[in-house]
Amino acid sequence: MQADWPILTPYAILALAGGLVFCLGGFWRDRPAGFLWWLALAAAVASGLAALNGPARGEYLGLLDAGLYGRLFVCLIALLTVLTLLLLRTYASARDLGGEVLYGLVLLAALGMMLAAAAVNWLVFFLGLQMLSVCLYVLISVRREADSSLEAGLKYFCLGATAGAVVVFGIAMLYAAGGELAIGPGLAKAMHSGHGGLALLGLGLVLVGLAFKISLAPLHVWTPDVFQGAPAPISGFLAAGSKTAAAALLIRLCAVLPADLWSHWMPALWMLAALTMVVANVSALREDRAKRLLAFSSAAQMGYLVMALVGARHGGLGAALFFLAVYALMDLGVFGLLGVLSPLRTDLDRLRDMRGLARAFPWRAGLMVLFLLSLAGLPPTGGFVGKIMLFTAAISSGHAVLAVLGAVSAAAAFYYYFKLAATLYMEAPGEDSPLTAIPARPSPAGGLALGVIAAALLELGLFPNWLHSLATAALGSLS
Amino acid sequence: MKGLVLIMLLAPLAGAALNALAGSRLGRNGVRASACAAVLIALAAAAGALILSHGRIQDFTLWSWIKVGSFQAAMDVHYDSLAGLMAMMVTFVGSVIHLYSASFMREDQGLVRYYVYLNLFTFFMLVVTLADNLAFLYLGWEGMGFCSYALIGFWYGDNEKASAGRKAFLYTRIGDIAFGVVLALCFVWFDDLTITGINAQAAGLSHGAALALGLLLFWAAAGKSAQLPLSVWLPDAMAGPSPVSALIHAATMVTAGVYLLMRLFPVLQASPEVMWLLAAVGALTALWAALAALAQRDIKRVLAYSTLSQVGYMFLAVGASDIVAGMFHLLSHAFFKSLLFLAAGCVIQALDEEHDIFRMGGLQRKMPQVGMLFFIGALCLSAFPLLGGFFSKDRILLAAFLEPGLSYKLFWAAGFLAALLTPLYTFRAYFVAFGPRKAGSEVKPSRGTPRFMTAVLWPLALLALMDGLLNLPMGPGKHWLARFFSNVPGARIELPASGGMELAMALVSAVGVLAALGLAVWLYRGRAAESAEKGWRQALAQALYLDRLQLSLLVRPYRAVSNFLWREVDDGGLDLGFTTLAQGLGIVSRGWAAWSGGRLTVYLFSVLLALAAVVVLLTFAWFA
Amino acid sequence: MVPLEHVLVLASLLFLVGAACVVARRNLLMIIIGVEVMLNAAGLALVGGSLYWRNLDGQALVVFILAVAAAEVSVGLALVVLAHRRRRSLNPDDFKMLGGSR
Amino acid sequence: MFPMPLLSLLILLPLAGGASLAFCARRMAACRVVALAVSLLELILAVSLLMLPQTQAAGGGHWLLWEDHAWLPALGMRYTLGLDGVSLLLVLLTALLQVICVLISWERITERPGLYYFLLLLMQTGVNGLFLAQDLFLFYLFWELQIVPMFFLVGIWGHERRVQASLKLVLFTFGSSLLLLVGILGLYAAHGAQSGQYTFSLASMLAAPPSAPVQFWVMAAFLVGFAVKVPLVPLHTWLPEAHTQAPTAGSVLLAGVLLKTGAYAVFRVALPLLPLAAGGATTLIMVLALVGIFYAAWVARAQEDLKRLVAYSSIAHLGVVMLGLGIWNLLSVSGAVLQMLNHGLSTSALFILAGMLQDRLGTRRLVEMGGLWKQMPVLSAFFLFFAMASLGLPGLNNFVGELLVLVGAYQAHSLAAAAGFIGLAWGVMYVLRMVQATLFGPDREREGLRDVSAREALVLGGLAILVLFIGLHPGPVLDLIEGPVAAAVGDGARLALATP
Repeated sequence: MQADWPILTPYAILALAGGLVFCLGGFWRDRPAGFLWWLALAAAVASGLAALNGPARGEYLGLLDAGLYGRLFVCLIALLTVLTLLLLRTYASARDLGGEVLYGLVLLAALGMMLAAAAVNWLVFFLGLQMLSVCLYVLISVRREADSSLEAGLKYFCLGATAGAVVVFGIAMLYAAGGELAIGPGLAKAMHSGHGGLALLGLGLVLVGLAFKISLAPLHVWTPDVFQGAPAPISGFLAAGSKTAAAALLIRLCAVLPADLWSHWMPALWMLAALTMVVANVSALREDRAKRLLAFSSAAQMGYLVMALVGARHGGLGAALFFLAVYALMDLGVFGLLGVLSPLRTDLDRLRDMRGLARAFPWRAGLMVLFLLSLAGLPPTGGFVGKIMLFTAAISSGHAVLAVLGAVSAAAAFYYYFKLAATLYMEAPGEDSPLTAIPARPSPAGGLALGVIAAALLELGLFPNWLHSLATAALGSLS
Repeated sequence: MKGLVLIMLLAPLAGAALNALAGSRLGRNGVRASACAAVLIALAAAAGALILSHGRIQDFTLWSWIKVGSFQAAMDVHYDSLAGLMAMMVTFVGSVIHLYSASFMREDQGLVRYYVYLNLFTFFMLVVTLADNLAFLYLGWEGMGFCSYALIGFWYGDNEKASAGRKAFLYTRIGDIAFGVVLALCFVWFDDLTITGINAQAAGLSHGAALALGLLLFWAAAGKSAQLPLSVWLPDAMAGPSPVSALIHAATMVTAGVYLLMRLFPVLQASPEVMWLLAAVGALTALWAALAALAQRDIKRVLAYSTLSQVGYMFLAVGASDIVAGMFHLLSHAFFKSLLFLAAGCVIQALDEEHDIFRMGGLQRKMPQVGMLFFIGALCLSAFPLLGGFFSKDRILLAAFLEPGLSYKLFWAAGFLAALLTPLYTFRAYFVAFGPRKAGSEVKPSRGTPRFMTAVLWPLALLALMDGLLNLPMGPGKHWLARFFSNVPGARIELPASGGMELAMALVSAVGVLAALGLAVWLYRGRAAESAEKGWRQALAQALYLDRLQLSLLVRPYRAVSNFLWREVDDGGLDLGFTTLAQGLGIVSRGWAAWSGGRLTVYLFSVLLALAAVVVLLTFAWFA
Repeated sequence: MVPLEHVLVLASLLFLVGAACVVARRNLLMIIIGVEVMLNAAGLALVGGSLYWRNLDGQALVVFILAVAAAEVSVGLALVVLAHRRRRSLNPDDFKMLGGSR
Repeated sequence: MFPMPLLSLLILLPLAGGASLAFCARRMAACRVVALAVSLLELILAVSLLMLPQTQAAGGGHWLLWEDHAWLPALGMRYTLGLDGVSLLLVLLTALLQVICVLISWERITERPGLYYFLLLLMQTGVNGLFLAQDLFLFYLFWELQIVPMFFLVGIWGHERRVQASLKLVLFTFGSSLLLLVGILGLYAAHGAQSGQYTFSLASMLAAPPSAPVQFWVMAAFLVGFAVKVPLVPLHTWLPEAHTQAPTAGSVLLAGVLLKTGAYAVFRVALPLLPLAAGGATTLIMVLALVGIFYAAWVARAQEDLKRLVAYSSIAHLGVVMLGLGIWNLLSVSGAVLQMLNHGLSTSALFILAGMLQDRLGTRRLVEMGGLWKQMPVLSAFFLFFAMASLGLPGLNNFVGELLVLVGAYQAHSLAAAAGFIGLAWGVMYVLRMVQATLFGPDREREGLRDVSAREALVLGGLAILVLFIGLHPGPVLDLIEGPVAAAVGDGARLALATP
């Protein structure tokens, strides 16, 4: 029992640091500028490292997964947090977003994500889920002076709370069916004790909750509004982090689900995948605001991911894991880039404001193109490899129809990705263009973050093997 | 021997290359000199080859060209008497015309271009003459087509002329398609592309195959030789400079079609239908063109139609399976027709680009030399007894007459009729242009004709007068040409006719010709004008509307379809289809995007919706 | 004792009532209240379950739910208050600055 | 096996060169010099590969070089490159056109030169990889990679409607390539399920083709994917737009290289891998090709825009190539491969000339041209020359290819062959119209038209020499490709039986 404590270190670090940031932010008025940021950064890095070389034990009190799978996600989320902090540094200080308490919220949100991702127990998952939601409500609406920010927060809150309630009710059903809050055993027990139907119902409710978090159609509707309203880096954090956490549980479920439950549950996934890929991609076609466009795109990406989950029994999960990591990176990257490119007053959003951007800021435009290529699933990026894996899984599990749907919708998606690229490179700025208001050079921290992300995407595009084998191993550690 | 042939081929090519690359630096005289030298060298080589070979067939490969698997298209030569004589003619006429052009084009800006094309043409024509492999022959065949295109449109500044060139290229190309098919078929059937090989295997051909090959060959030849129905391009081709018309559209290229038929005669022989068709088309063209020539006002068009009609005779000869006669007529025609064209060229240039004979007149006194030459040419063309054209045409008619079957008698009749018409249109042109006019109505040449131009024509004139000696029907040197052709497959030395009959035929045609000549004198001498073109005369002037017919039946529909396909199908059909698809998707996109249009209640509702949907779905999944 | 089915049915009804309240009522506060009702429905089901299975996991979760719900509501109310200050309205459909902008 | 990974070098050299442009991105002079140097180096490298002896290597076939490394073993994706005669031919063509493109962009490209030349070189990387890949996944990777640079080339440096054109290009090509992806993966899955070993390696897929129904569906996907790229009528509508709007170098690469990839893929992937479905496929290809020959030629005749006309002509030419592939015997396929090279030379030349005319006259409309010969004799002579080449005049390159294709066709389908021959006549119509509309006609007084510069003369002259060389002495090329073609057609013997 004593020896299990080290497993908690990553979480503990974040929790403590988060609390500390709040306290210091509240009471230590004359602290050196940026101190809390450094603190938060250090905490994020530390928790990541702790998870990296923490003990690889199975589970902690049947609550937390300390196996490879859990640690993989803890590290990933820690990485995302670090990147988000880097992206926020100048953005936040220039706009004075919520003092520096903001960083505390980021840390706590990250903690929530980690818990949700590594949970092997519904209780922990629920805790993590709510924690990240609450923190995100605040983070999204942190730009108090901006109506849009507040509105986004409000919307996210109303929907998030509802979805949370749905999840909880689903958990309750599962508990009622299986009599255990432990995820895997509970389901197994439910099947044995003949409450399969009830368990399935519970799973359905949970699925709805998760679908809301990772914005699968028809629950994707909120995504554009919230992403548009939230400050760009936060949108990135939201897109990357919370979806990663929710997807982590989804993948875990697919892995541990008993076969007969799976066969009944799978159609729902199939439906959601098909619906999401088509609706999200098509909705984005005529969108003329970058953030909304990317919001739709991030929804579509999740559709692809679920398509692979449908093929869970044919290496789909490994593909999904790989793609999830890539997705988190590229979405964080693209929104972070928007943040770095944003003038002080409002975020860079309208497509027509981006005309001629490539001429003014060739390097950042190049990065944007790289991210867009990755999102569109084109070489030489991780997005390409990831998407290939997803389609491979879907097809080798015999879901050709789904794959074709995906392919067609992805083909449509090329239009808006390349329309964005075309706006950057091929059009002349209008007279009301905000290009002049854009910071001439990216903040060092932001630049670093973007550089890291771009490098990672390229690396994963050219040498994906290590991550894929890691993902497979992680899945092996489950069940 | 091989060396000589190589020289013969390469000299003109070298000349062309030299002028193409460095022509602008050589200066006008340099260009003239090099070009003419090239052809003269070729002439010398041809003569040498003719002497050295003395009647022996020589085959050799110059260059292995294309080779894939068993498909072999080598550049190889089949040198027999036919080829030798043809090469001789080509190089000779070619040299004369090169020399003539040297002063004819004395003021033209495009001298370099002109000579490049002319040399190039000579090369290609020689290739056609000598080639053994069909692919190699095709090289020359198409090359000639290109040169003729370029030279007809030589004065490109005038769209009319350029279009004439285009038309010529197009029609010949339509013929060439058949040639290509022949090539492919020969490979598939004989696995051999050499003329010798094909001729050797021709006997074994099935009837259908022979028919197919024959028809295709006919089509190819008709394209180049402007026989019906592909004959409309030749009259327009007169847009080119006169020497060009003389070389390409009288002496050489136009007769290449016939030449090809002679080369592959055994294949034709294998199917009587084809022979019949050849004879028929030949006779028909001869008659049709002769009629058309009667009503032309443009001196060159008169000559052009006469060319058509004469080449028709050659077809008739081949159809009557007497290639000796065909070749005989080909040679004599080459001489007198190029003579006529060159003389006409002098006139036209002297009257600065005046083509209408009725705006000439009395030139015999103004430019006696030219008049003399033209007169000689006219006599030969109208087969004046004992002159060049007489014997050849006579033999053709005889051959046609001797062929069994009523139809051949008809062809003979047509040929004979055409023969009667020939003096009429020829001397119509001569008298109207050169004949005496009452004072005042005569035109004055605005510029003199260089002596050199007329001087180089005399050799031609002499040959035109003399070449009957090549193949006299009797007396010393009887059938020399025919014997010379003994090594050509399918060549008959003697026609199976009694001497008496031959004599009778000769007399008949001689009388006919003289009568027609007399008629011509009575009709046209001192004629200053012709009643306006309408009725039969217009019909004739329009060559029985053949051109117009093809224009409205083929050309206009083609253009219409082309425009339709672009505007309606490609732009308005396919492209529009894709665009509409995209727009439709765009509308759908608007609709779905409106779903997340900012209304919180809608969002909340869709949560409930999803909830319900998933629950229902799972319930089904569970109980089903 | 009461069979599990009854508890679950009751909970479900409660849940649906809450959901209806969230969806049907055009008022931010009512939405929050509806969410609360849904959460409590879940709590009810959990308690029923824990009684049925004779273990305390469910009830533990209920405790957590209460705690978390409190936090959530506090944040939510703060947002609503802020929003009301801005717009002088609690009608969710008055907040259409985002999305409606095309 | 060579100690030095020449093939990877072939692929990476342009990329590295392009990347190095980042240091001088804004200085035009430096950029173009670097680009020229790199592409010359690449050309030298490619030419030096001609010296290699033919050796049998892994995966059978007549491989000159072979590289093979594990890449993503879990999914059976390998980094496998193989060079045989056909690949080498196309790599050579690419390298040559690359040099030419740099030369013709020399003064035209003033804005964002670094980016421009980078994209050119990037494109070469993609295309080379495509021609060398012997692993289906790798093939697909490069297939996608090469389109991206073209999008920017057309979109940034193109003409008035460039944005629409580039978007259209992207949608058509990428859209179709996604179906291609589905096809590839289907093949992968089927082959894996059947042989128990999941791999993308072309060689092992050749060894064990899947069952007939699978082949049918996969072939359908492949055909859509490749037909758009070739392009086969009726999927061609993106091409004229792209050609017309692209900068000259863009058009040259598009016609000379990009379109080849489709035909190459049919030759290398679609037909050999799916012998059972190939029977029907070849018939379909044959028919579409013939339709294309006539249709494109016919539409080309009506064009009013010079580049558009050439674009349609290039569709017609590729129709001949596809006809050859559709016939699928030694002669026709050799002809088709040779024709890829020929089309790359003559059509590129025509596009270069069209570009020169546009730069000089400021218009592409035929009605505003005419009478150019007087002012620009040399350029006009070149124009006439290449026009005749694309007309298939014997002694020039296209003739050889067309002849082989059609003669081969006669061995299989005499009707198709006859149609093909007639198609040649259709070709005359638009070529002659083009020549007359541009060069001939009354001389319009235009100011300051200069004839070809030394650099342009170099480019055109070089192309002309090649055109003549291939026309008169195609031996070397034919020898180069005979081995692989024979091998492929040998595989095709099975499908030849399947043809109705």
